[in-house]
Amino acid sequence: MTLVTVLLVAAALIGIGVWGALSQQSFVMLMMGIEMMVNGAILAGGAFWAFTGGGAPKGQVLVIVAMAVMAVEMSIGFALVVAVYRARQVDMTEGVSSLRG
Amino acid sequence: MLGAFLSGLTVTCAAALFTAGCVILARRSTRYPSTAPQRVPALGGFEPETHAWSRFHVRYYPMALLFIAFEMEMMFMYPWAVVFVEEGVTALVEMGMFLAILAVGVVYGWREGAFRWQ
Amino acid sequence: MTLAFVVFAAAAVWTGYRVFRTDSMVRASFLLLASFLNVGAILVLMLAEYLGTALLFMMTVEMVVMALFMVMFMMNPAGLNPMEMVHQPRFAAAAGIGSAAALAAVALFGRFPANPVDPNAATIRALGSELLGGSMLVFESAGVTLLATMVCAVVLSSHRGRFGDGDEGSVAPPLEPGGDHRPEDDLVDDADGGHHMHHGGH
Amino acid sequence: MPVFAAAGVGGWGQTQELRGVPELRLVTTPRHASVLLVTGTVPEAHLVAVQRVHDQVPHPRAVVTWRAAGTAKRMPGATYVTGDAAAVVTAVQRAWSALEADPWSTAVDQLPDVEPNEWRGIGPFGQGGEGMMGGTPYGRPMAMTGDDPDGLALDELRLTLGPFLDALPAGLVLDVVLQGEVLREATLRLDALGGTAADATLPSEPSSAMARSGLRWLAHALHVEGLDALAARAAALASRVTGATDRAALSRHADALMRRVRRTGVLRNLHDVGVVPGSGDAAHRWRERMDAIVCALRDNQMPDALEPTRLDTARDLLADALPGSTLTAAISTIVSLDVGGARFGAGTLR
Amino acid sequence: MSDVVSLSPMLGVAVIGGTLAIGAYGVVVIDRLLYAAVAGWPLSLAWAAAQPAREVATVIRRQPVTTEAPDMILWVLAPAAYAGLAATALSVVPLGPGVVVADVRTGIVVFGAAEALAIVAIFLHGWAPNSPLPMIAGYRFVGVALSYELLSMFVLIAAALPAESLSIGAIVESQQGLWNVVRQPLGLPLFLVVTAGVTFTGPLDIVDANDIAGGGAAEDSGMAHLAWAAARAAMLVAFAAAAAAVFLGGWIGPVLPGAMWMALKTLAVVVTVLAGRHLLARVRPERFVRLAWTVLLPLAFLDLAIAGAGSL
Repeated sequence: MTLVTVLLVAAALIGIGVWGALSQQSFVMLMMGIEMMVNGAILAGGAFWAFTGGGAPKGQVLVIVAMAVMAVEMSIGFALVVAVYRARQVDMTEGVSSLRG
Repeated sequence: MLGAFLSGLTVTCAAALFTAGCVILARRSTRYPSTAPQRVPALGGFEPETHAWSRFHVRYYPMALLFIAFEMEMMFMYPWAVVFVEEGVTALVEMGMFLAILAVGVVYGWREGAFRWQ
Repeated sequence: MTLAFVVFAAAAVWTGYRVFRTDSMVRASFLLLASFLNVGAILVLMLAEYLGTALLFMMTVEMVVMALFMVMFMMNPAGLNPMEMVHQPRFAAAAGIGSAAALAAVALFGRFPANPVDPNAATIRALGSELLGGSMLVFESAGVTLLATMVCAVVLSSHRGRFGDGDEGSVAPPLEPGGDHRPEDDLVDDADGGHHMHHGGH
Repeated sequence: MPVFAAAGVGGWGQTQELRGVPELRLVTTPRHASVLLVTGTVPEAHLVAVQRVHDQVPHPRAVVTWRAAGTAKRMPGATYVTGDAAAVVTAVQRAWSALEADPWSTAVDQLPDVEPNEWRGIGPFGQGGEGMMGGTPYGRPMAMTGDDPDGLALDELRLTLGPFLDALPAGLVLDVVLQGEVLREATLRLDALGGTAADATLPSEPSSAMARSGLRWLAHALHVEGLDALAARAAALASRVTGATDRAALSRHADALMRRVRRTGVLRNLHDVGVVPGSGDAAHRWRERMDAIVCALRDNQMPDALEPTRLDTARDLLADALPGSTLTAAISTIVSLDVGGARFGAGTLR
Repeated sequence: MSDVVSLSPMLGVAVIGGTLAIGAYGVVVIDRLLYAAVAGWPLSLAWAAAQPAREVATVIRRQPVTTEAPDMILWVLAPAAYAGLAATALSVVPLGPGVVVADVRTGIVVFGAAEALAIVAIFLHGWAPNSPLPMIAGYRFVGVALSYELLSMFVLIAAALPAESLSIGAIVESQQGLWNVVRQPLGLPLFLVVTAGVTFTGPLDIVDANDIAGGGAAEDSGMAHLAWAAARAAMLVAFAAAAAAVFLGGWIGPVLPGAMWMALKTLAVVVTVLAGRHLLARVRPERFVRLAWTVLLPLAFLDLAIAGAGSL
């Protein structure tokens, strides 16, 4: 349970997140990938706070901000998915490529 | 401190495994296998045309999105509650501002009909 | 302690992997929830007990809402038919392994100061006074950001505003300004002209 | 003693009175029951439904039929009862003790053990489907999308809420198209109209007959709104209304019951739910009918508020009242309309 | 804080298991008695006490029927998770002076997490059988659950203000002079709404509701139904114990030993919630969502303000 092992686990989670986000076609699965990446980031933040930060409160604030980012991203992401589905009845990333200018 | 979490986790897993064990044991060791007419969903007599699992049109999705944003407030309030008595009035004023800002969001949602079944 | 860490870490990574491999959307979102629960447990093991438990209840609610939306918008939501909604799999796998390897390299070869947190420090009390003192700006700006998120989420998703339905008299704009070719027409080669969803996958 | 009551037309009123009997426990779904109670005449169209509900009761199970006519007579292995509620209780207890003695004597399935659609071995993994949405995975197709005024075209569930659904009265069949929890279309089937035999258990004297059928409706309505204990009290009161008894005591009990029902807030919940042209909202109908029951008992009148809604008029009322309402509001509307065939001897309604 | 030591895991399992079992049995007996009282039947304790035993005997031997294409893993996981969460919720609550299974410093956060995960368990229990009515019940419940969940967190945080700590043991200690039900009057009613919601008893019984033929439990039979009903009763005991600890002064009481006070107060809360089940009609889900956000949430803000002002 040293800093390096926790960071390796965080790296693995972020790797899975990247793989998931890039490989999936549907919006919602794309957001699952992003959530997985932020999950890895939170774990890395916690590890740095515990092993190198010496329990500095600013480290905890950073992790809470990361959770806030995840909440905001998810809320706005799903609002967008609803808006796009209402307009286009499609939720695949291909279907909406026509949005490009 | 970790011992407390350990005993909490042990108690949870014990209750969960006991319940799951009972249910799995009953399902495995039953003497009557479920036949086709028994497996039809209980709708009072007739069969459904399709599977129940479908793209269920949730009617409260704006409220759900509003809830995720509002939930973040809890994250900030727990530490505030611990140091409230120490910090005194400044803590009350700051949290008052924080709550007021988020209350504006709820009032806006209410006015836009986010809490009504869409 | 290290055994608990290994168990939680393995569970987090394996459920994370299973999230993108399973067919049923409800299972996918609750596998992601399981991954978050394990990360929360690891945070508690690292003595960040408030962060760990707060991650638990925060992510649980988010994963419930995610499950709602996934079942709403994904074709074949319950995985009764096999789900093959994947494009450019090899590139994605390469990118994933590449980024993981890069971060692992940073973890292995970076030299970080060793300054562990002492076990009986009042971490929550320190966090509380920090939120009200040093990083009070973060605290209040987060509040304003959340307000903006609430307004934006309601505007984008709610169909009915104060003044009645959102799409009364509004039609999706055509691709070229002034033209009448709308993007979804080339998507859907339907004969009957109705809102016919494009089925049958690929 | 968990009993699931499958009530045919004409037998529905008597089964609601069983809620007041402490020995029996009427359960809401066949899955929780050990004994299936079939009462009254089950029309030919509902034969398959009775057999399916019979098969859905888990083993070890038994069947008791009460004043059965028509198809219910042909339920194999059933014990017939023609007496009153006490006779039913003894029959259920006897059937139950027979089951406990020898669990293998459980009733055999009446429908063939055949999957709805052949699916094994079809499709890439033999799960019966092709591609993402096609085929009949595990025996049933998947729901298709339909438009919705909300702008999101999502899947719609086409269901037939059966004749023996616990919340629907008197063998009613409702074909429903659900988009999420909101009804898009709701049509009432009229095939139960044929079996409107007069209900023999009602007292001959018209005003107490009306009061008793009104109390039976109240028992079922309170059960559907989640107030099982008050439903049991109403059912016990209903079973005590016979032509000869002194009306003053009964009307006092009825008045006390109505006051307690008003205190539960059920009328506030039903406020402007199921607004039907001509008879206001569900709360209005409840209030009207509760007052009518008390005055029918006290001053021996025949208020027309206790007149059950005829099936065909109900179909037209519901055709435009239900679409757009949620499933809970729809069921509360149907229950508040007191739909159903004739309940008492005076001029069976065609 | 007093020298509170959390019990060793094995002893903890025994204590929590015993409390939940006796509590669940007590809940069923009290429910039968209240049912008989409101229904006007002759009140006999023997009949009510024998009911659970007889019912369990019949339910255990019944055949657990499956539906056509259920998600069997989730169907077994749901009651197991719900029972596990009842144990978690009870493990952070002090059952007597210094007797607590998991004395964590973030007690109410763990309790909030257990409540949030209970929403997941109940939704999964509705989703798993692949049958229309339970699925509708599960979705209906999530809408209502998201609306009342904030209330429980506001109310618990308000109770944590004078205690200056998130651990429920400290909250009980802080009520030495004055109980929270007096100091923060709005706290207990709002928490009872949440208790009724999580265990879907009383006016918030929209999951296993009678109007959709038993709702979430429409497809459960035999041991699956028994596990679900037992887990629900256990959750009611856990939440009642939490309400007693946080608002009614927990084990603080003049004469009787601490654990006895805790049992009496939990019994009082259980009787109140179950009385609500037989005396109040079921609410309309869409109306409760609006009511929770526009009326109960401002009341929770007010309760927080009162607690804040009171503990300065």
